[in-house]
Amino acid sequence: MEYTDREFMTIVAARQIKDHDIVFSGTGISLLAATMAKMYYSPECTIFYETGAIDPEILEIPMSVADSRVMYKSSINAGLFESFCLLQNRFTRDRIISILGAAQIDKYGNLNTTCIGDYNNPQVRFPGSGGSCDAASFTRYIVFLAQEKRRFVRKLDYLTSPGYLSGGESRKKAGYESGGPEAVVTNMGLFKFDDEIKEMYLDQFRADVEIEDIRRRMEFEVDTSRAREIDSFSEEALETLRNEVDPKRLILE
Amino acid sequence: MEYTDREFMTIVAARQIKDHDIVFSGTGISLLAATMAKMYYSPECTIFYETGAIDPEILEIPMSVADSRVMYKSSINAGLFESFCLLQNRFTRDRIISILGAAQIDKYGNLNTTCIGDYNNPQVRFPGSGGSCDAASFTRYIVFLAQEKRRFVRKLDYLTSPGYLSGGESRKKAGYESGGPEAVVTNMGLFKFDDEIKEMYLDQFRADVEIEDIRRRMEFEVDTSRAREIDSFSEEALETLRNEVDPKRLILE
Amino acid sequence: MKNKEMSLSEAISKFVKNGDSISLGGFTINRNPMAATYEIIRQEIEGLHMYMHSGAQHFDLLVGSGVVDSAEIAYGANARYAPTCVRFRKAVENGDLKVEDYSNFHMTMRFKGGSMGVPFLPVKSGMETDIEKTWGFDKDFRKKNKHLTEKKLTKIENPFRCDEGEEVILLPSINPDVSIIHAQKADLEGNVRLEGLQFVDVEQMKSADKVIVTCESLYQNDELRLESEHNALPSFLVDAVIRVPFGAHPTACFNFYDYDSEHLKKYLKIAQDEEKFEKYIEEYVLNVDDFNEYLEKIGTSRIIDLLADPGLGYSQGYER
Amino acid sequence: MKNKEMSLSEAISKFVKNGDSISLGGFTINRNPMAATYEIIRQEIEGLHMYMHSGAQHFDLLVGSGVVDSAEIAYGANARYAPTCVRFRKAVENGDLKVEDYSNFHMTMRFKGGSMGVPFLPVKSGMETDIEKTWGFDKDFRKKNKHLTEKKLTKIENPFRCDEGEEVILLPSINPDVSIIHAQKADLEGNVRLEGLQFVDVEQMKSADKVIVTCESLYQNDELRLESEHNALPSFLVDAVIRVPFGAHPTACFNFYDYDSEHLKKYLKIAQDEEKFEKYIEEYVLNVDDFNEYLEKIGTSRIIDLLADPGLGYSQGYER
Repeated sequence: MEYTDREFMTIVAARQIKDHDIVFSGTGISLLAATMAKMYYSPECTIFYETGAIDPEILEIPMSVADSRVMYKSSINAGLFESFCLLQNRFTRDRIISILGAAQIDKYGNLNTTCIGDYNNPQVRFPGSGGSCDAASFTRYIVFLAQEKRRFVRKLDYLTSPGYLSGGESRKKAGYESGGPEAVVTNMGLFKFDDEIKEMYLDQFRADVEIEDIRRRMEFEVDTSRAREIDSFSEEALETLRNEVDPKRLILE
Repeated sequence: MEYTDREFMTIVAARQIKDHDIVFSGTGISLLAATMAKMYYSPECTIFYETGAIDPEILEIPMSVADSRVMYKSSINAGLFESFCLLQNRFTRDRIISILGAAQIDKYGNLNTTCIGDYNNPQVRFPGSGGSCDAASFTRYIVFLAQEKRRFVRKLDYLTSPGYLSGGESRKKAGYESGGPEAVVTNMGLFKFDDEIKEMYLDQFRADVEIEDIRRRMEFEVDTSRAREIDSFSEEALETLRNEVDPKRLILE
Repeated sequence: MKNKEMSLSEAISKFVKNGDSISLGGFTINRNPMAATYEIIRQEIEGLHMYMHSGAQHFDLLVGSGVVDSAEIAYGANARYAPTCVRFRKAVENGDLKVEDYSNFHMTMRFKGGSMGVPFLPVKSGMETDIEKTWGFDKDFRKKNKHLTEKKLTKIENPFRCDEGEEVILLPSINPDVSIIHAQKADLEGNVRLEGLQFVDVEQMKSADKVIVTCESLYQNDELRLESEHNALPSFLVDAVIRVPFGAHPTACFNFYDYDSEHLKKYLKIAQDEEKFEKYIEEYVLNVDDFNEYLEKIGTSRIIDLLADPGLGYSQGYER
Repeated sequence: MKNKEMSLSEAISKFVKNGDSISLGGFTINRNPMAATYEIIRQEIEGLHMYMHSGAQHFDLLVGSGVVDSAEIAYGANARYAPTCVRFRKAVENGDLKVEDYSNFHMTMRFKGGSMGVPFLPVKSGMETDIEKTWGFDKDFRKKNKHLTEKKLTKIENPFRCDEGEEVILLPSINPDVSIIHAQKADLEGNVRLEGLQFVDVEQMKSADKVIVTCESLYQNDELRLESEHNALPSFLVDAVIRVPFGAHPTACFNFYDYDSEHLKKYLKIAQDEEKFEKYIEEYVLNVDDFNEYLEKIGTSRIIDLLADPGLGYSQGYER
């Protein structure tokens, strides 16, 4: 079965979503994964966009979390204030799982979406946090990145969104009452985080890649002792993604 | 021309309202005065209820700030949060004038609407602040009371709503950036506050009462050197109040 | 989609426990969740801690029936129908109810803070008043009551204008165990639409652990998903929806019916007398099986008088 | 009733001054007040300090045109139509634009705080991140810029749980000199109705000194006073209303039209090249007299393609 990296990543992430999860969706591939979860794996999940749209009927894939397509037949069309307050709310935050992208990640799942180089004189400027820092602060989250050495770095150029900070209890000590990174999805595999030391480890890898190859594409050391081949997915899942989720390949390309 | 105390007080208070004032209206006689101002003296004023209704078309006198009659054809039907934030908002607070009732007042215009006796073991319990403390904290305000010694007291049993606190600059020092008592309307006259020392003085008195009689009905000393007879009001004004504002005398009685 | 419809008696027994903290929607003469109030009394729930901004009919009945032990409030009156709520006044004067006073803005901000998930919100009203300085609950009581914070409130300097010594009050947020509101419209999933003024209902719902919504119309289809910018909160926050037409009587429900002036005036007299109050509770609450039986007592002709004129939202010209 | 209708050029020249702080409504591809953006560029206003949550087309054009000197932002991208806004990226990389970063929640709370009249609001996101620790504006710059507070933000212990050492961030509130939003509906008095998502528009308006509203439909009667629980703010907060149909193009306006994918894709390419960008600004902004002339350049057939399907709110099936 042939599939692209994006297709693979979308499906792997979508499978992390459970029925009754409330999914906080970012832009791009995150939108695809959330939509795929809802349309195929977990139809009872609720998709939630930071712009304030909750649980809409998605007839066409939205290009942004502010696309008018997220406003049709939603449970509520609110705004950013209401949406982020729900993330922070003590009765809802634990029910929410976010899907985020990043330019850089470190071994504790901290994310950079702001810049490369010095913040006040950057070589490359990225968009900035958007809602990423907030989702990472309050909820469990899944991250998407290409498996590249410049992305899996020892030290972030800028820490935009808090993962487990410096590991262990440091996230809790900083004042975060819940949440944290749960999974990292790349084109080559799936990483999770150790319950104790809160460091990233390789959980699953694509059948057609070498673990050594994954390690070479990371600046920091990663535990691979628990790694196993990733579960395959069905032709039906792939067809749903291609024919129903994004038939015009607006985000898949 | 014959009129009741309530009619007198309503009209005196209503005359304090200017066109383009935003009037924050409490319950009871305050509702009457605000409606009278809008229907007769200052049709360009905007009435604003703490429940969140702003500038409705009033076809029948509302019995409470939560009466459905304040929701018809308003500029907005919001809630208490929006309403009090408008009182506190730095661009709007100076445009607002509130009309409040009270059980007790002291010479600095501080109000008690909470209790008589010890707070934790009161002889008489009143409703409490409602929005009175907030309106008094943020905006200029007019107070209604009957001219009685037990109401004009040396020391409040409970300071619910801040006037000029202990006079002079004390209100400003406590952190209030604007507002304060502007007028006190009783069945016998109209009091204002000295610009410097912020103490209440008698500004106008009813033609048919003696100043001495007013003084006897107050526990504290009051400056009456600036007092003059109150401006008379027209038959037309009285008729508007009786025939249009509250034709069924729902609040006038 | 989870169907959240249940009977009122099931909702109350499932979500309101002895000793809970509770908050009820509405404001003085409008949209008090009265059917739910009667059901709480009927189920003989006790020891509640109540959070109230402007409490009126529902608050007075609960206090009068001994359901409430302690309350944090801003106001206890019902406009012309109770200059001070009578059973509330007597309970405070007798020492039967422990209260602590805030302002309406304070209570609103405390629900807002709870709904936002922050421990406190700042406010610039009430500095140097007795609302700041005088507590209703002492330190001992606060320690024993799980619904209370150590301090009633506190004050800090504005850290962004240190030189000026500007002080602001910080108010501790509220998260009620359960909030109950009466809405015009809801659907089986828990989408809720309020018409007219919202009062503090939305904040009360969003700050609560459990949310019960009684409503005039309960949609069986997805009508409320159209123009959903007018909905009050996401359906996943709601735990129970119950269709209870006239469920706010004798208070009003904008677009549906007016307040029942005659009933409120009658109640004001009855409430002055302990015995008469108890008879009232027996007649209208304890000796009826449910809210339909209550409405039978109110009678058809009164119900028809109160019906709102479409477009106006209230009953124009009716004798108040 | 004050009639607040005026022309767009009058509103901009009256309420937007050199050196002002400004905030524009909308979010990425939706409801950017583009007609107002073009008018600001056309009037050669300069030295603006901009407050932005998720800025996109309007933000990128203002930055690219040199209108903005400094900005406090959360995000500068336009979904698939600009992974990072191009002129924004280049301006930061070249040192032409000074920026300071917050998160979207932070910026939202800062507008909220400004609208509430409090000096700060607390938040529990971003502790120990570079958003907390790394400032874009140093102390000297802050002193000279009247729109900035002394500190970017600060942190305090939760005073209601002293024993636990729980820390929260305090964010300084924002009060822009002027906020501009594009709404679906308004009336001559300044009543405003937003359809679909509100983004941060309401907070941006309520926190501002002056408020300009462009809209698709401008009612000459009191239509918007019915069901006014759906209005965005009291009319007395609004200073100018202007009917500008398609005034958000090339971004979308729910219930009226979709975003113009082709135009946004074209712009993404153009923005990469300084010269091409300048030509774009000349062609679409400087060399047209007003927004109607701009729409002529877009052309009838595109306009028709974008028209929203009633009930859906967007243009179903159109080639994006």
